[in-house]
Amino acid sequence: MASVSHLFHLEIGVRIMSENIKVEEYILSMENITKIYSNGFIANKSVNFKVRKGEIHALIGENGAGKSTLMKVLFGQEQPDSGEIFYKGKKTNITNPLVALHMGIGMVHQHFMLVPSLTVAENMVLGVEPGKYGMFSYKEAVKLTNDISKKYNLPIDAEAKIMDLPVGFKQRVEILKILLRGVDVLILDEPTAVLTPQETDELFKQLKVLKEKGYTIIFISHKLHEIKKLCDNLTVLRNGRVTGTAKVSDLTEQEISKMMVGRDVFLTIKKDVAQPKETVLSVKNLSWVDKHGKRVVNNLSFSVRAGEILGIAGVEGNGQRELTNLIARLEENQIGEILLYGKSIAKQSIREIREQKISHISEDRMTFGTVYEATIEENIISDRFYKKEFNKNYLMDAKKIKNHVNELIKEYNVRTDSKDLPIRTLSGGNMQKVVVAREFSSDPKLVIANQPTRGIDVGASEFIRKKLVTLRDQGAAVLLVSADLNEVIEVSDSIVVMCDGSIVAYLKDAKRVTEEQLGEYMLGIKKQSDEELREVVHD
Amino acid sequence: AKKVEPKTLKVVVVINTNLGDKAFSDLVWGGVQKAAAEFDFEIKAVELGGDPTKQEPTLTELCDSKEWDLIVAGTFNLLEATKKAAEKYPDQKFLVYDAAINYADGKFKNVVSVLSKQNEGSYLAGALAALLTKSTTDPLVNDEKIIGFVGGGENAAINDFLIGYIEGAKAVDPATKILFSYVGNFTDSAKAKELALAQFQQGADIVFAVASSAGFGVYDAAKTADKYAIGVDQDKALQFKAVGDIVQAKHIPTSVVKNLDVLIYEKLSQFVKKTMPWGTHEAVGLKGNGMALANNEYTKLIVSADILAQVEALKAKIVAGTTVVPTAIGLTTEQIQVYKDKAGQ
Amino acid sequence: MDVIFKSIFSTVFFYTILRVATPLIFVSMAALIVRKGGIMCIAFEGMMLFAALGGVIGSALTQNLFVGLLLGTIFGVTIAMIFAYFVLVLQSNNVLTGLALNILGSGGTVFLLFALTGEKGTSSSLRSLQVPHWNIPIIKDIPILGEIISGHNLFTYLAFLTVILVYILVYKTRLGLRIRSVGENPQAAESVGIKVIRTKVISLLIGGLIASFGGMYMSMGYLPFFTRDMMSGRGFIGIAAQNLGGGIPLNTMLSAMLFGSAEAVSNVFQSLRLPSEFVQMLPYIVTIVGLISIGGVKKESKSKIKRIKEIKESTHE
Amino acid sequence: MINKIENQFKFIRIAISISIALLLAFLIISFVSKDPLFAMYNLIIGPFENIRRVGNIVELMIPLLFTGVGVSIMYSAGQINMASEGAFFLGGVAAAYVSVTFLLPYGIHPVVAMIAGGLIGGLIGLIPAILFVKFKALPVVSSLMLNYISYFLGMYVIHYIIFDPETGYLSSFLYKETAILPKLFSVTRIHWGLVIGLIVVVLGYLFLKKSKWGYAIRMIGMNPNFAQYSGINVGFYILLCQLIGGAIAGIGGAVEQLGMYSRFQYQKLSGHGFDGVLVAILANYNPKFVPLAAFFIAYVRVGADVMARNSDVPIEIVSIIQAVIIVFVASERFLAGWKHRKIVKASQERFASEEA
Ligand SMILES: Nc1ncnc2c1ncn2[C@@H]1O[C@H](COP(=O)(O)OP(=O)(O)OP(=O)(O)O)[C@@H](O)[C@H]1O
Ligand SMILES: Nc1ncnc2c1ncn2[C@@H]1O[C@H](COP(=O)(O)OP(=O)(O)OP(=O)(O)O)[C@@H](O)[C@H]1O
Ligand SMILES: [Mg+2]
Ligand SMILES: [Mg+2]
Repeated sequence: MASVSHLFHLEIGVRIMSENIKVEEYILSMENITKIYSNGFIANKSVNFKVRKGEIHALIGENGAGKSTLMKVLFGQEQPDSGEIFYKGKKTNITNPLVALHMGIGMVHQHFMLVPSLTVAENMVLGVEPGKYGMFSYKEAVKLTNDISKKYNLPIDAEAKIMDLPVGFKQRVEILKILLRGVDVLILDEPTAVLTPQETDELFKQLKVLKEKGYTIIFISHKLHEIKKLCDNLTVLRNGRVTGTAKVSDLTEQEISKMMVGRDVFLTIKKDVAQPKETVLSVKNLSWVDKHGKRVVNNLSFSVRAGEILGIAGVEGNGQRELTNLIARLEENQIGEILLYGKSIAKQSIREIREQKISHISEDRMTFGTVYEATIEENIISDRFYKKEFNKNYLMDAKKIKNHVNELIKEYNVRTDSKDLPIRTLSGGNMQKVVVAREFSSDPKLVIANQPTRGIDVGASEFIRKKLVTLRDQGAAVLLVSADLNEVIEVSDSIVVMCDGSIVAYLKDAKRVTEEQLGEYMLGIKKQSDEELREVVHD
Repeated sequence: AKKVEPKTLKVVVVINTNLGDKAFSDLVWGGVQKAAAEFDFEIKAVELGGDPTKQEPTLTELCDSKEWDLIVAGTFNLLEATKKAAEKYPDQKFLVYDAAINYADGKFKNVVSVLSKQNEGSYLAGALAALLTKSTTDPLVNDEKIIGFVGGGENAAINDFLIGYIEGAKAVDPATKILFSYVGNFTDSAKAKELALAQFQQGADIVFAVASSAGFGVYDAAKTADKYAIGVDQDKALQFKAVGDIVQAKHIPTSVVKNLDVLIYEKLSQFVKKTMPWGTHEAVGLKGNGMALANNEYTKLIVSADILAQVEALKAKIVAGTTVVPTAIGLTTEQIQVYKDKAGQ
Repeated sequence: MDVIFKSIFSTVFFYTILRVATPLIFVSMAALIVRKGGIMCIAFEGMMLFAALGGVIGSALTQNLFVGLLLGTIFGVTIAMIFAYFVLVLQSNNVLTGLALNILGSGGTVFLLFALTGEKGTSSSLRSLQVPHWNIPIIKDIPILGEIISGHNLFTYLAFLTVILVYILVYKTRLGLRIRSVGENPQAAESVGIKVIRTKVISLLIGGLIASFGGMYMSMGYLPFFTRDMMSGRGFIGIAAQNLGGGIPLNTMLSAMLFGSAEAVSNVFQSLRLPSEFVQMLPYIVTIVGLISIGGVKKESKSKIKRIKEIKESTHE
Repeated sequence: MINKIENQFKFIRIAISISIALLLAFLIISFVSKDPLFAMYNLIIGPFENIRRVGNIVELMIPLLFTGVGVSIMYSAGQINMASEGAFFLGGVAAAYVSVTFLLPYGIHPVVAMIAGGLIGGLIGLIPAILFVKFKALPVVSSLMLNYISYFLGMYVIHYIIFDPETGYLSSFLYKETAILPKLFSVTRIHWGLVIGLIVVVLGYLFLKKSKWGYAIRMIGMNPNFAQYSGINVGFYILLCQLIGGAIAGIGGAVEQLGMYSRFQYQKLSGHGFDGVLVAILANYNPKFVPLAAFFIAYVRVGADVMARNSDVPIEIVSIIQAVIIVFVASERFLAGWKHRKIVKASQERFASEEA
């Protein structure tokens, strides 16, 4: 570790010498920022962070390293406990987001900051609404939206409600929203976590255009190839501290990830050829209609066997979530059949299904995966708290539960001071580890993993992917839904592609699939024949 | 508490509900105040806000403090607790108002009780109303024989008023119809107003308001609908006149006045003069002027002399004891229902 | 029985409904604005009581109607602001604060009345002023319609005007958009520089203002005086109407009127010789039945059910 | 370290809140009283001046133990259910009915009355939950309406079924002696309800905080989606805990009747259910703290009563003082800035020592 940071300081030194930098060259400079949350957690420790005008600067680090916090400080959403911010050479005091926006700093957050029941246009202009005398001119808002979306070539339906939009479009609204406000500095906190490769490419093109136009961009991502592709410089945070700043082109992905994690990470997963056994899950002619009457899941048939990982690739919002929710019984009223070990689940409760050793990692960590206010322990035991082994004389057996939970925390490497802290004090990655600890530790026979590594750093992702393979080797059937194509290809044994609620391709050997190939199916450019598709049902 | 030899007498009044109703509670307090001013003793009111949990502790504390020469406590609601305290503290003197105690067994030598027979006053009101609704000269009166009654919550005292009212009306004209409704509490004056308006709407010309402070809604309804209302406990017309609301006063031909203040005043004066007849109960109705029908300038303005004479005649019969007005106190719900059925709907 | 029918199918009855519903429309609109701001407030009872008292005291002491209205508004809004301060700034529990402020409204008004005027319980001896009634020109001469909608207290017309104003405020103004966004996703609003707490405070301020009118109607329109606890649960019923109306101004107003009708029917039904307790229950039962029927409808959208049927049929073929 | 600051802070915050509330009370009292110091003395010290007053505090506390625990359980599932008020009232009516009409031996009679109270209370608590689970009707609204219905229903029973015409006001017949809960100490009116209440506190605590059912209920309260996802039967548990909470409130109503009264004499809703909401929120929905919160509320009330009795301060001021004290004590972020600075300092020190 010491050697690495040494290397980086050297690197900075070299650059400073060679370029003979003047202070004014930095459009933005955060100096000695320390941020302590009200629970006493030190999220940023004397952080120095500088960005030049017109560059795309990557901010990277493990989950919980303090990236979002630093950016929130910059955007005025959190107040630093010490340190100073200089913007365009002047010392500033960013007391709230309005100040930041006025100065020309805009931020797209890690979690969407949109109001679901309002339309795109209304969301776009929120805070800077057009209209006279306090009135709000909706027409004007629509026009502004259309103008800006044309100007930046990011088409969007201005009158659609946010809640009806797929994530990719929500992301687009977020970016347009800050462009509309005429900012100079864009902070993008993990904007690509929910995008397809094609969408990501599209976004990058736009960002590069923006850069050319003179915008400064701060870009946060866990995907290193994206950093390589897009960014000029990078700053690495680890544990609330800056461990270095560098030119992106000077480093390989391997080096960057080592910088972040402090050790070597394997970006590919080693695994043996699958030995599929009996069918665990089979889905027959499954359809589902949402509350607007839209047929979101469209006549799906497939099966998953013990000892194999079936990947479902697809652009998010093409029915994957509904599919997994139907299998996990979080949605009801399906048409068609879902069979577990040959028995229909239509009449079974979620508990009955879980008792047949089915695990489910929901893509929506905040809504389904965790209870924000509850402790880590309470989050871990939610599927087993009632079992005999954890109860004694009408009460829960605190000691046994404590031991069990502490073991899992250790095994899954959840970083926390105590099992009794609320889970909200964990970073996103560690939260996901808690979810995974719960879902993987129940000796599952079927694992439904929906976006298990979304927004999670390389180290934790590697851990989760490996675990999936281990479970498979132990004889579990795994249904992996992911928008991360690299992940689908690396982890799965076979792959199904979903588009518009239907299965459009079944690729038996994942090893021989390329991302481009998947992309074509995902976007509906290509579709397999019915014969080919029938093979996904093994009966 | 410190125990200084009291120079003057000290009297405390326990009010089961709250002061400020401009009706029953204020009436009691008014009687006490008047006596205090005249005989120069110290007074204090303790309000229980209708919370029965407070009855016992309050009385016990007052007795225990040995500070008060006389505790004035009243209504049937407080009776049991008062009796308990009187038994436990035989040296403490009590004046009980508007409730009856049976002294036959020789107990309660430290208590005097007074009661005004509201049913008798109400009887006259019923009679007056029934006569007034038949009037052919009064422009505010229609030709149907319907009168109304709005009570607060349904309880014995309210029904005591109601029965007297029905009996009085029926006595002068059995064809009179009596509408009656209950607010459900004693505070919702707006609902009381609505109920009165509904009765006016159904043909009543005059509505008797027996609903404590909610009753003000009934008076206002009479003003709004340009009909009549009968006041309760105090002379409402004069009360309104005193604050300058003549229009309102003109819609209140009479009130069933409880002269409880007078009774209490008299008892207090006896107490000061040490002539209190301990261990006795006094129920005063029309005879002895414990109850009265207000006869003020507005009465004379609205009610014809003929009607007043008829009412006076009825009063004379009650005073003489030839007419006995039934009371709801002590009646079961079924027995009361019999009277209610007479109202005719 | 026919007397009852006659009463219910009379113009007076419909006139009555408007009169009874007026305070409920005010409170339900107040509840609506506050709900749009994402605040769950049950302190309207307290706000209305204070406003009712303020109006009476103000107009009695100065003999000026506008001073009365002003003071009433100030009183009511003050309670709303106390709620705002504790709930939004100090983050006290909202239910607890609401309950406490209602307790405060009940005793505090009596205390204040006593401290300021020496009266306790009722203000009938104060010469407070009343907002006038209004006979609408032309309309008042239209047979049935005129009898129903003309001749009401000005507050009643204001209540209906409030519905329109609230609609415009919520859906057509900048502030309304901000209130909605703050109520639905405060982080999103904050991220574009909207001051969340300030916006919520404004929504409470407006809610308090509207509720104050409801309160003042009670003591300066409906009745010409203040009495202890005179709201008698109208603040809560307004919240129920808001809930029934599902956050839509027009539906909310209709719900308030439904409740007003139930109340009016119950008043007339008192002449039936049912036990009075059952008749008095009626309005509350109507509200619950209303909540049930709205909930029943909400469960599945029609288009969805239809679509499922279609798909099932097509797969059978 | 941080925990220590948090606890310290909580203590200081409450102490300062109470001081501010009392200061405000003093200001208001000086406004109307000739001898405000004497009034304040009565308010604060008065309740402890003699055994009987301490007894009064405990007597007031007993019903709040029940409604406080009941509401804690109801609210833990995230249901803002105000039906504790109606449940308490009707629980009392049911107990009155059983006490008046049944002929049962000592010991069994009160138990049957309490069971009756519990059953009807449970039913009242359950109704808003059913309306919520089945029809999505907001519990806070339906339960408020239900309280009015409960009141009128209870008054109907008193008026038409167990009405005692002899008393001269609307009340039930005398409770049979076999049904009365005996007093615990002779000087005060503290009765066996205290013991029952404390048992309910302990059981409530174990149920809510230590049992699997309580765990399920709390998870539902914090995130129903999560609970459902984990296989917890959300609808069932919501119904269960509203039933139990209502039942406890109903038992409380029964205990209050049998312990404190000799006949049913409420003329309006007693307010114990709403007080239970205050108590539960102050206790942070933890039955463990319910006795403390109940004591606090009872103490303030008794103090105000003593003050109103002994001084020239009108009784209505109670409501002002109560409101002020309650909201201040419950204000989470009161002095939060101060706390934050303190925590920051501690963390910085820790940070510095780590650096070294
Ligand atoms: N409001 C808060 N209160 C207390 N601790 C917090 C709060 N927000 C964040 N933290 C903690 O601060 C640390 C840094 O969080 P931050 O969100 O900045 O991480 P990050 O680098 O963005 O991680 P990720 O890649 O998972 O988004 C985490 O350990 C987190 O648990
Ligand atoms: N501040 C409030 N005061 C009173 N009731 C409220 C408040 N906020 C929300 N509610 C009630 O809670 C219910 C659900 O609120 P929510 O905001 O979730 O509505 P929704 O899911 O958008 O439903 P809708 O379809 O009615 O818009 C609403 O019907 C509303 O009556
Ligand atoms: Mg982050
Ligand atoms: Mg007539």
